[in-house]
Amino acid sequence: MEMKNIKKVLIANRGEIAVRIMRSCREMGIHTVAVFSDADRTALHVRYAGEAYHIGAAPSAESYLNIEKIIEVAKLSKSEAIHPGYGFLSENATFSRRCREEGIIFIGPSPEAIEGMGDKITARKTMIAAGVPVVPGTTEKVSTEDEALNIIAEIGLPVMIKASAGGGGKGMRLVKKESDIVSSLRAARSEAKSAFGDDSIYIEKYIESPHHIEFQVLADRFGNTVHLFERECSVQRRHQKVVEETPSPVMTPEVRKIMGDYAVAAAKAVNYEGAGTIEFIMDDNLNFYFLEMNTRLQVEHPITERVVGVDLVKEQIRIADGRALPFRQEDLHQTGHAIECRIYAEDTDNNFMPNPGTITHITEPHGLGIRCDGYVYPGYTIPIYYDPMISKLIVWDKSRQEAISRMKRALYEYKITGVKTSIKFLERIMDAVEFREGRYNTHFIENNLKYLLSDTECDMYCEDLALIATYIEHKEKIEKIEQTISPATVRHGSDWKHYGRRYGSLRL
Amino acid sequence: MEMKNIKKVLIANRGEIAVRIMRSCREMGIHTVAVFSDADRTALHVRYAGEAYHIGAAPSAESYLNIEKIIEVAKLSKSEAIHPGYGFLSENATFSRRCREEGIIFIGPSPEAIEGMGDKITARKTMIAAGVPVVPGTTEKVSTEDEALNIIAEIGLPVMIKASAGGGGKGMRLVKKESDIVSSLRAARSEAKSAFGDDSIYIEKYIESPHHIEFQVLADRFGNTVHLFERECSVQRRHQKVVEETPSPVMTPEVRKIMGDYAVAAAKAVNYEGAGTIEFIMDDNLNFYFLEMNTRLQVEHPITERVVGVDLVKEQIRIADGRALPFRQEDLHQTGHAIECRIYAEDTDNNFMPNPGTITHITEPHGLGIRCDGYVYPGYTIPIYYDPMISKLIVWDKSRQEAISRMKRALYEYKITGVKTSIKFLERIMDAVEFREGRYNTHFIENNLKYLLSDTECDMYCEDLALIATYIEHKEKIEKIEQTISPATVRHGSDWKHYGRRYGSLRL
Amino acid sequence: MELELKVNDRTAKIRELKREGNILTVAVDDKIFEVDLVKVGRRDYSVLYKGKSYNIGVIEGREPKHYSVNTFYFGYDIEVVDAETRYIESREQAGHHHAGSEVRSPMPGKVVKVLVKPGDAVEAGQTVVIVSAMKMESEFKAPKSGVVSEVPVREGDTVDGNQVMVVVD
Amino acid sequence: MELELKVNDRTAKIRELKREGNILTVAVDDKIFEVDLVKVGRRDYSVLYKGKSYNIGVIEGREPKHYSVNTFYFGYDIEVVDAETRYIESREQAGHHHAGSEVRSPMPGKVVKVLVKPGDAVEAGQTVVIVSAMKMESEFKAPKSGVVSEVPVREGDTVDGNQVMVVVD
Repeated sequence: MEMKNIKKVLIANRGEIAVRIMRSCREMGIHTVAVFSDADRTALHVRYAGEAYHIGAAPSAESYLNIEKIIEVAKLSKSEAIHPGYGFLSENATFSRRCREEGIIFIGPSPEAIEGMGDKITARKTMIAAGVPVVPGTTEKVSTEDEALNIIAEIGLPVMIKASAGGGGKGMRLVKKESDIVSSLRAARSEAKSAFGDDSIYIEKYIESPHHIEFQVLADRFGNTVHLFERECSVQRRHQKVVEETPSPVMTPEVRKIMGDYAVAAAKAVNYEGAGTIEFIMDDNLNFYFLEMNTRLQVEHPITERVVGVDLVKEQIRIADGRALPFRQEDLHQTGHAIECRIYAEDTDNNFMPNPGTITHITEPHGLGIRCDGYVYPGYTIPIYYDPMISKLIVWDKSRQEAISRMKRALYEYKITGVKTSIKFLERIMDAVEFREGRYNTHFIENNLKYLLSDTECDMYCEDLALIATYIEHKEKIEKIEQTISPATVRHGSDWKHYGRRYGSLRL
Repeated sequence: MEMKNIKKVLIANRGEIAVRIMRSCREMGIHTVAVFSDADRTALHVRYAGEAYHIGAAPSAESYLNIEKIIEVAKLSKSEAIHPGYGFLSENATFSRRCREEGIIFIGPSPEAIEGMGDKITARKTMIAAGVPVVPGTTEKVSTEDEALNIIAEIGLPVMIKASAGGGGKGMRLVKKESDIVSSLRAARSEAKSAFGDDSIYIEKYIESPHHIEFQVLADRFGNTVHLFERECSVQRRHQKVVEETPSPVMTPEVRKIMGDYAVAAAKAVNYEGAGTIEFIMDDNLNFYFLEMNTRLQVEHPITERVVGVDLVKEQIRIADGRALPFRQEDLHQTGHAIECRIYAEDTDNNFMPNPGTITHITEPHGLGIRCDGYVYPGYTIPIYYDPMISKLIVWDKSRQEAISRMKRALYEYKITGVKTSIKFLERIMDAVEFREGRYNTHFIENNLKYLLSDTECDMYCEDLALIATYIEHKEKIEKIEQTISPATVRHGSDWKHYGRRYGSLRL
Repeated sequence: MELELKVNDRTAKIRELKREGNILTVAVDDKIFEVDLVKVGRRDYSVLYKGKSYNIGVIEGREPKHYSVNTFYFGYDIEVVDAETRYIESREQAGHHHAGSEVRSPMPGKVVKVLVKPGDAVEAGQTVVIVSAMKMESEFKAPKSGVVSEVPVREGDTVDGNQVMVVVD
Repeated sequence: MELELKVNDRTAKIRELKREGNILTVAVDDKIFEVDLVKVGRRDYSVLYKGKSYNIGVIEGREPKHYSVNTFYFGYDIEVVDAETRYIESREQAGHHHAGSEVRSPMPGKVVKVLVKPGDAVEAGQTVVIVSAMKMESEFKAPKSGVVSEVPVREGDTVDGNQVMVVVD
């Protein structure tokens, strides 16, 4: 099925998502154009693409966020469309608008939809009008302290204070005690001011033991909107998702149906077009509230792809090409269970400090029910400027228990050397009782941190065998140096010095 | 779900299938035992297993076919069960019987079922008795030339002469012309004699433009037998399957239902237990005939796993553990389309000559809908003693056309250096009109060989850019040698000689 | 050849006694091991011992004669102890060396703030430099109280892993 | 540095004219290329030329100064032509060398049958040795008529790729 309008797509992104988008383009016979910063000349997305253009310096603001430069490259390369991926410019209304002005297809929603959902207060109002339940709290931006105090008195503690323009946990404060209200308010506003240049905030009822559950939606320009069921994203660390799964272990068919209908209503309320995600917060009694809409592809979209059997990137491109959705709500079903683990380059034992560096070796998991979406390769140096995510490991199996077993097997096979990764930590998550039993909420990692950071066991011989292997490695290295210095050479004093230098540095 | 009897499994095999079986064992919490020959100390199955034991010299007859040695290791390692994989001892009734005698669970059918299906003539008789259609031809072994001539006169040309004890194309002759009958008969018998020590043959009607279609079956010991639909295996070269897909592009729902019922009847006729495959031959009018039963797992089982959503190895183990099948026929459905390509270490441009050697680099395909079951890794030397198959690449997508596009994308990503492979050849198959349109039979490769062996195009700059990259590689290698010889050293004549030697061999 | 290897608090003497093909007899201190050991790939060893199959990755560390060694999920930092190492250690114990008073970057990153200059008095735990890597900023603190003697990095510099950023005397 | 490289029937002179970072100006015969070239991994080059992205793998061949070079699916055998190569070639042309009269194994395998011995007269196309690899037997034939001068392999030997098995003079 050839596209009518889209023959070449510029991918305004990097890392695994750029490669993932190019894979779907290649399958659709669409040409791909990569853009790259100074730090990314050797990145896989540059190598994978049909064309590649340099767009600026390493810091994102000077490259991947440079709207005009990207549009210039789109025109130069005669790309009909731009896919923004996630992050960077994906939820930037100005970018979507500039594309429209320049006659380039933006593979994503209209600037109006992005703006309508981008501002949290506007989004809340729209949802209330559309009949979608929202967390009790303010419907207007709060700009003064008095106002905030009144509202908190009204909805009652605990509350969450959030930056109106925010995202990613910046400018957020949880208030549990009366005495913390004023200091938290000030801290949130000052953080919001410095992060987003806007100190207006809003206040919401804080949900205890919350589940983060989101619904995937797809909408075409002919008014067809469907949802592709939920994703459970409650395994988080500092508001960063770590593990996601679908179906949610706490979901019931009845609640799923209701939430799905609300998700579709939420998308329709902003005339949404493309792929998007409605995030809900849910308590232990399955009461749920609209949290926000992400007007882009999510990192965790592959679990939905596997369980529903739909390639979300292909659907995004088809919708942008002006086609109608090829399925209706009643055609979509969930089959089996999928889990995603995000592999980060980080030192989990050292406060999860990011760990960029050069990949010396990588063995990726394979076999039935495994998908591994990454972008690093042996010899590649992960730059210090961008996200620490190396890859996403997705597994599928008939049941949740089998999927967990498969994920454990896949993590066991996954070996990355050169940088520290979260693989061991993720394996511990798969073993944690609360996770295995499917009764966890967003406090899971925090509550289980000690268990999750403890070492896995090896048998009594491991250490001695490690010493033996190291002995052999070192011994053969020394022997190799000795061979390099030929008998004819070693007679001279200068060569012994040379030998000494080489032995001292031992880098062959 | 823990197993009742099976806690540890010895895998009496090597290569990708040994690794694939161990993956399922690991997911089930079952310990694994590898066995290896002299040629396989560094093989992945040895590294992947929990335990590993040496069983003999490189030639299969002295290791992987050594029944008593393998049973000895099973007892030594306290393995409750043995999985034979495919090939080697998988269809050896003596091995199945010896396991039974020793109280070891053989993960496969009874010796009686293997024998019943192993002898082609017996199998034909059993099938006729069970009402399963067979290719018109002899029901008794033919031992004299006169007898053979009478039978050929009766069923009419063309006919196929086959060795009664045969397999893998040995002792087979197609006869189209009256004048070739006698010479073909003699050739087939003499080949059968030397290959199997038995010159009895049988004769069948030869089906023009045949399709090779097989049905996967699973049967437990409680009389439950189901089929998991068909696999189309008509892309063959010299009776070796190259590409398989499911569903078959020529199948109709009506014929599928009838053939599935026959497949179940065929398995029941020999009281079959475990996983097996009923092979049929089908003509362009969808007339079909039983060909033979493979009483083991097939190489191409993953396409069924993907489309039906069942892990066949796990089911084999559960059945062997004494459990009932967890599903009935009506629970099983085909979803979407799967294709498998077999990647061989062979020089397709040089008469498909096998190409063992050392893998210097490998990049495997990843992403949505891709499964890659292999066993080689960088630095691994593929031995000369065994099968040239490196891996199997399996893709899934909603429709056949999309699955073909995905396979093309995956083959594009798949890079193996160090040995020659069939990857390029497979990509040409995906582009061939007959394949794309789904109208091909077992003559496909033969009929399209010229097209399939032709080169893919590169643009006008490729050659010059290849020269430039080689120039840089060689230049930097020379510069590296020059650096190694320090200024203090190069003053001496002996070192120039040394330099000359090293430059001459250029192996840094 | 005998080597002394240090892992955590243990220092072990390793010596090869015999080698026939892959079969290696090795003494680790006073314990004798007969293992089937073979190098597979560039950094991996496959070891069979008492029937069990072990995969051991031996990777050169960032400093010479240091190895990062992995068996399954268990990782060891192993150091070769030789004359040079002993010399450095003895110097360190004698107080001739900076070790312990240096602030090093644990990972590559970009220096976003340097809060001290040579000559400044600092207290143990005081933040002296801030490094940004992968969108996260990390603060690095003085390991002891004293006076800053060297600051070999400047704001805006990119640093490698294990690079000295501040020295406190 | 100028190098002569041979690909198929073409011999091209390559010379670097300028290099600034990854940006390389190179003359291939009389054609000038400005490419963005960078080595990624151990054997792979990423080349950007006129906006297009090329991946080129340069792998050392089985003989020195021979490279096996891949761009997408297209493979080239490239040879460095230098004084030594020219010398060998001139010797070959003068008939001093065995090339063309050797039977070499194209792949590793096991010699299952040697059908000739030194001194035997053979005809072009006559099978002289049979090698088995991966369950398949391949027959190798005399490249020309003549007399067998050397048979450096025996039945049961394993041979490497490109190993001389029979020489016909």
